[in-house]
Amino acid sequence: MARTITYREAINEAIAQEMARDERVIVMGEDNVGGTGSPGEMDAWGGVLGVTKGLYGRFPDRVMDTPISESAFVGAAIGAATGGLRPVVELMFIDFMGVCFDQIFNQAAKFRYMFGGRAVTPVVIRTMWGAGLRAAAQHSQSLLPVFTHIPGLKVAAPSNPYDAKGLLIQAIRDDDPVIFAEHKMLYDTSGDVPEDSYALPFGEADVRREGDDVTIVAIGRMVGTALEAADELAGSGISAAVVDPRTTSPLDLDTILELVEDSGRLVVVDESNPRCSLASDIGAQVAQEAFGALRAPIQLVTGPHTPVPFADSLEDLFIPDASRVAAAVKTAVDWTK
Amino acid sequence: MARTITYREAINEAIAQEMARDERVIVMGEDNVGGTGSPGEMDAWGGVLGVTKGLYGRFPDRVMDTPISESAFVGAAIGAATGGLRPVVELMFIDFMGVCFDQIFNQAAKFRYMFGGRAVTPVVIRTMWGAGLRAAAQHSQSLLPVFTHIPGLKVAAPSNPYDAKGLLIQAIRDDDPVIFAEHKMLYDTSGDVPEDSYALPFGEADVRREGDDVTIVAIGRMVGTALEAADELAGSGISAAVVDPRTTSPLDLDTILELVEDSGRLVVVDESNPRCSLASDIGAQVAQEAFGALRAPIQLVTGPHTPVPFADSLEDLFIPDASRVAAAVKTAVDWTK
Amino acid sequence: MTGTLSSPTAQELTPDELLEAYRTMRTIRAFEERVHDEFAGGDIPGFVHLYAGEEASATGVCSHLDDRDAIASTHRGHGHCIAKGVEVKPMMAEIYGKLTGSCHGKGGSMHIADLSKGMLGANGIVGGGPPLICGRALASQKRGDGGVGVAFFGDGASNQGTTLESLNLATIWNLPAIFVAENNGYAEATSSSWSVATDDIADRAAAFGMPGVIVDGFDFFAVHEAAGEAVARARAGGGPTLIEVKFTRYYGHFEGDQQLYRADEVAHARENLDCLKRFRARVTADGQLDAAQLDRIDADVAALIEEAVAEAKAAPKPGADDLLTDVYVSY
Amino acid sequence: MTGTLSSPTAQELTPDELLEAYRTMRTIRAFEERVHDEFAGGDIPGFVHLYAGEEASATGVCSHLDDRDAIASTHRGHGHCIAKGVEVKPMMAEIYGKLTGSCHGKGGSMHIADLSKGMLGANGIVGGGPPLICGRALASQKRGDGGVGVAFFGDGASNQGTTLESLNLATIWNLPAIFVAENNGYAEATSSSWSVATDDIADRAAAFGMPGVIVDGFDFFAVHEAAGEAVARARAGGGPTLIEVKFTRYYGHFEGDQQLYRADEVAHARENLDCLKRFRARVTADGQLDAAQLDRIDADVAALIEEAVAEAKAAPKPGADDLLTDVYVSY
Ligand SMILES: Cc1ncc(C[n+]2csc(CCOP(=O)(O)OP(=O)(O)O)c2C)c(N)n1
Ligand SMILES: Cc1ncc(C[n+]2csc(CCOP(=O)(O)OP(=O)(O)O)c2C)c(N)n1
Ligand SMILES: [Mg+2]
Ligand SMILES: [Mg+2]
Repeated sequence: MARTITYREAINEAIAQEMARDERVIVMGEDNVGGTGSPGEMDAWGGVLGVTKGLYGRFPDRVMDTPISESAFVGAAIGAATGGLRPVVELMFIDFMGVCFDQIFNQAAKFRYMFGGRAVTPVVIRTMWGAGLRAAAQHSQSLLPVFTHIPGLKVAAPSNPYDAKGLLIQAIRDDDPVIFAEHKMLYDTSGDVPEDSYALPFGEADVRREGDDVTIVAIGRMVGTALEAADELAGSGISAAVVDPRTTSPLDLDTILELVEDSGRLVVVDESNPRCSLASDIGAQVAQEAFGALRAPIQLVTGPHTPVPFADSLEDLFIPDASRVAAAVKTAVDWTK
Repeated sequence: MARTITYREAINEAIAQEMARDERVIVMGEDNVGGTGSPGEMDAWGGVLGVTKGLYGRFPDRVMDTPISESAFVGAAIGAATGGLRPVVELMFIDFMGVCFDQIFNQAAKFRYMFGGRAVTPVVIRTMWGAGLRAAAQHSQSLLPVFTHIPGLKVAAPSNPYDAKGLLIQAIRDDDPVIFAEHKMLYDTSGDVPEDSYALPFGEADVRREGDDVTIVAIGRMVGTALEAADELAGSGISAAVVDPRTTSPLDLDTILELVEDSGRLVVVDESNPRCSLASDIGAQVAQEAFGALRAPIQLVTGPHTPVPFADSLEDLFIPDASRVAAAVKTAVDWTK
Repeated sequence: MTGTLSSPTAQELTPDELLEAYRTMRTIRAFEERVHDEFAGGDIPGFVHLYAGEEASATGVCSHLDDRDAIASTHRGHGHCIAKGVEVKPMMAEIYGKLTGSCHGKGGSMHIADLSKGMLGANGIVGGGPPLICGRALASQKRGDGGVGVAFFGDGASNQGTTLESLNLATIWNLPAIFVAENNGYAEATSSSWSVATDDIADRAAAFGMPGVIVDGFDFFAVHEAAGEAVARARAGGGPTLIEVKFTRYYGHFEGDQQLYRADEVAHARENLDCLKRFRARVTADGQLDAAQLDRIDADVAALIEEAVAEAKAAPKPGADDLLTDVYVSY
Repeated sequence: MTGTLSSPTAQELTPDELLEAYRTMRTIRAFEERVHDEFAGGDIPGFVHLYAGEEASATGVCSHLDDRDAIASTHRGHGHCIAKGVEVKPMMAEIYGKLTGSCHGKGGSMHIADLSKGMLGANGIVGGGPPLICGRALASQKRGDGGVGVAFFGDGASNQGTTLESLNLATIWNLPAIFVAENNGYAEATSSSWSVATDDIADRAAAFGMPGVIVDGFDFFAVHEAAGEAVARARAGGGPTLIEVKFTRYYGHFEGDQQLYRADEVAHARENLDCLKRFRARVTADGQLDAAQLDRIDADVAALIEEAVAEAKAAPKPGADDLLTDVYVSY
């Protein structure tokens, strides 16, 4: 149990274990093998950041490269899911959704409802999200709010290696379409991950830190940022709870509400752009459901209403950091009518 | 001034007046003429619901049919906008965004920022949104939250013929990319519309009804629903203000905050799906900025977290109606800690 | 390898198979004509696109398919449903938005589906089907069950990127997929002679490394033969085919369309080209079937449609309990 | 109308034009090699895709273009920028994320643009450019200014629906557009011989009703001639052309790529096929230019790049005031 691996390795292991367990699981994406048709080695890439590396060697018939035709191959994964396979398809960067969103939100997400409950579409769409890699406006977005908005999709956004493995195994076993959002800045982070296979249920938030004065809800990479802020705040005598919803759809609102009932203060940290974001989503639901408990204005900590800038100096300002989170907490704690 | 025309006519007139005023304005979309290459009449359709009918006759060189290639022709409109034209392009149903979203959100919306302020992209994307026409899951969505989420886009959603004309004229004159969202259930509604050309500024909410007890913010067709509810509520002695933001991006938050400062109660009515919606967006911003004034939980009145169903019996339950709005108002008014 | 097949005799059909094909085409025709009338009467809500005139395509193709095989359809999907074996009564109920419908009234005309029959749904998105069918073909390929996937799409859809990408994908994955471009001359009001930059849609096959063929879509036998070859090739691991089927739709783009964009080509087609008339003439002239057999089918079908409409009208609508179900398997 | 052009002599270039072409190619090469080194040194953030080896394409095409004309580029955009006249110093500063960059540091390598030069931007989305270029071509067509639009895209992008749709649109609108498929054999690690279902990308031209031509992308003169014909046809209202340019990229897909998927084809290309070497050999053998003239250009360019890097490194970064600007013209 005390084995430490990276987030990248945890994802790879989850896929490998599910492929070994269930031969209906197939993997496809641009260069998920890497090298198809090329004169050199196969498995030359294993995905653009090496996440699927090695799977081809173990499962050569079930790991496939694709052309750069996201509508066709994401759609094919969806079609294959209706036909009895359990595809894990990669949309390399979540930013590329715009060339294939129809297959995801009008097809996969709606089949079951449109067809009166008679479709099952167990597809997993792995995709890389988030800012921080100096990858600029078209390779750094969150876009999780867009997917979370769509009924029929589930959205998982693991914040650490343990969750990454357990949530991905659940995603592959799940009978509904799942957007599995991997934060690109977390791939090299490490943590304890059991070797055995395990699935983490969707819709169960993880209270990463207990605290009485304020409840911080944070998504993805922001969980680490919130924990950092909570440590800082402890120094000033402020006790902050940090909750990681782990899946944004379904959302474990109950856990959040319970904590807010006690703390009376909510800070939501979401690196997405602010409008119609997860921060506003969670904030508004709490303002509706736990208003009586609230003792201070809800604090929304998000990226600004701008594309993600390239320059490191700007990108670092774009992404919420621990000091912004701590400042928001202080605003809430210090607030008097 | 006492001339009454429909929402459809108001839109048509806005385009015609701008085309007459500015020869850089061009119109394109699937069957926006209708009949290209066909043996019968040209201008046989004027758009699927006749909105652009007659424009081809007046401006034959500037109204164009397109193939069913939304990425190519929406992208072409965007490219043409960077090249000095002012295209008004139609994405027939907003639900079709999934086959061309990249051109909208990664190209048009981001050019100015990515290029350091050196691009101007004056494109208008007209599109039809909303439920009610028994058009089922792929032709009835709102999706306004998705567009509102994206920095670099402006989003207008007129609720009546007067606003439709004035906002569309502004959209065409505006130097930024604008999503002009026409609610399909409003096309046949009528109202007073001046014959002369006029532009309504973006980001200025319209307080459609004054009221002290509660502030109802409603979008698009829901403005009418909210007004109906307010009438009903007046009968029970509850005085409700109704605000129409008219544009969701930019959003006139100041007007909303001012009203809430007085009323202490907010109900947001948005037919979109609930998660990361406009309702939650406005609700959360108010919970952050006007918390001190709030006397009751914010009430979010939205469609459910389901696709839009086909059967009239179900679709009528999907769409918020006046009684649901009134019930939400009563919840807020009756609330005690 | 683009060519035009004239009406073939090569592939012989048994009398039972001929009767079955005729029944399918007649059922589609009768279904669509009735829906047309009912729509005009104001009883059917929403957007309805009729397949009348195009029956030979769905029928000629699907007559080669069995339970292993899947099809994806379009907004004009009733014919594909019927040809793939979806039951007529639940279909009619679906169009009326009733609880007894194929989709419990949640889908309507544009989304009728029956996955148990390998019918992946009518589709409200032009070009929505071809990617999905690549996936069905892939699933069959991986399983090695010999199944094929068929994507029906229109001339308008042949300009949609999703369709074009799928052609390439199918070839490089060597999928058992068949792409049936139903060219009825129009996408809404726009002529395919204008919107498609080549003379024929089948010309695009070469650009994606697969055989392309053009068939007379009023001729069941022509479609049947071309589809037979394509299906056989696909089942044998020979990869995809593009079949362009040319014909005319008998009604407007959707119900309510005034059709100012076209002349009287429909009258001409109904009179001289109609697939049912031609089928009847040929099989009776050959002496393969006699007219009475066909008349009996006509009568059976008429009765079936009558019942279907009556039952659909009488059926209950879905209610409040149904609104929130069927979004997820579990949530 | 697909064919292969051998190195032409038909279109004569003046010595000044030749010097200009050489300077452009040399500038691109020197820029890319320096960026390669700087990236290895850890000074350049983000994703960087180098154009070295492909210089003859951007240069051969853009040598026909003027201020009326626009180009759209790809993630591998530095060469297109330089060939279309974007200044090297702001480009270098942009790659370093500096305030003095072409985009004030907001874009970076993947988004360098200069609309004042008709350079519509490098693009992080594969297939993002062709639709935009249809629009630029349309604007020129409507204005009647004789301008053309050129979309550069890779072999991988030739499978993207956005690209394929654009080919069709350009033909049916008869746009003055040129589509330059830069086939360097790979999309990331994936071979174009696998991912493109036809032998040549140019084969797709016929499927969209336009002429298609294949040129040796190491040969400036071949590209120049093919592009000249295409541009002349487009300016004259003759519609679009697809030009496939074949060559090898000298570096990895992006900086950091270990290139396990390929063999030593780069060494061979650098030695025997290189566009700069071939250009030099030809123009000096012909006696059109002498080596000293070219050497002077090499030296000038080296100095320019040196200065560009030094200035880029010394330049200030954008700061907090710049974060929220440039999202809208007004909001
Ligand atoms: C992506 C998308 N764009 C546009 C439409 C609107 N639309 C519905 S049917 C249709 C015409 C389709 O023409 P074609 O493919 O030839 O099929 P046909 O109607 O002739 O059977 C259009 C434009 C749509 N449903 N989806
Ligand atoms: C829509 C989209 N899909 C995938 C990618 C990731 N990606 C970036 S470059 C590239 C390969 C492009 O290959 P090609 O078009 O041949 O251009 P080359 O890199 O060879 O110049 C890929 C897959 C992307 N940026 N955008
Ligand atoms: Mg058609
Ligand atoms: Mg390439």
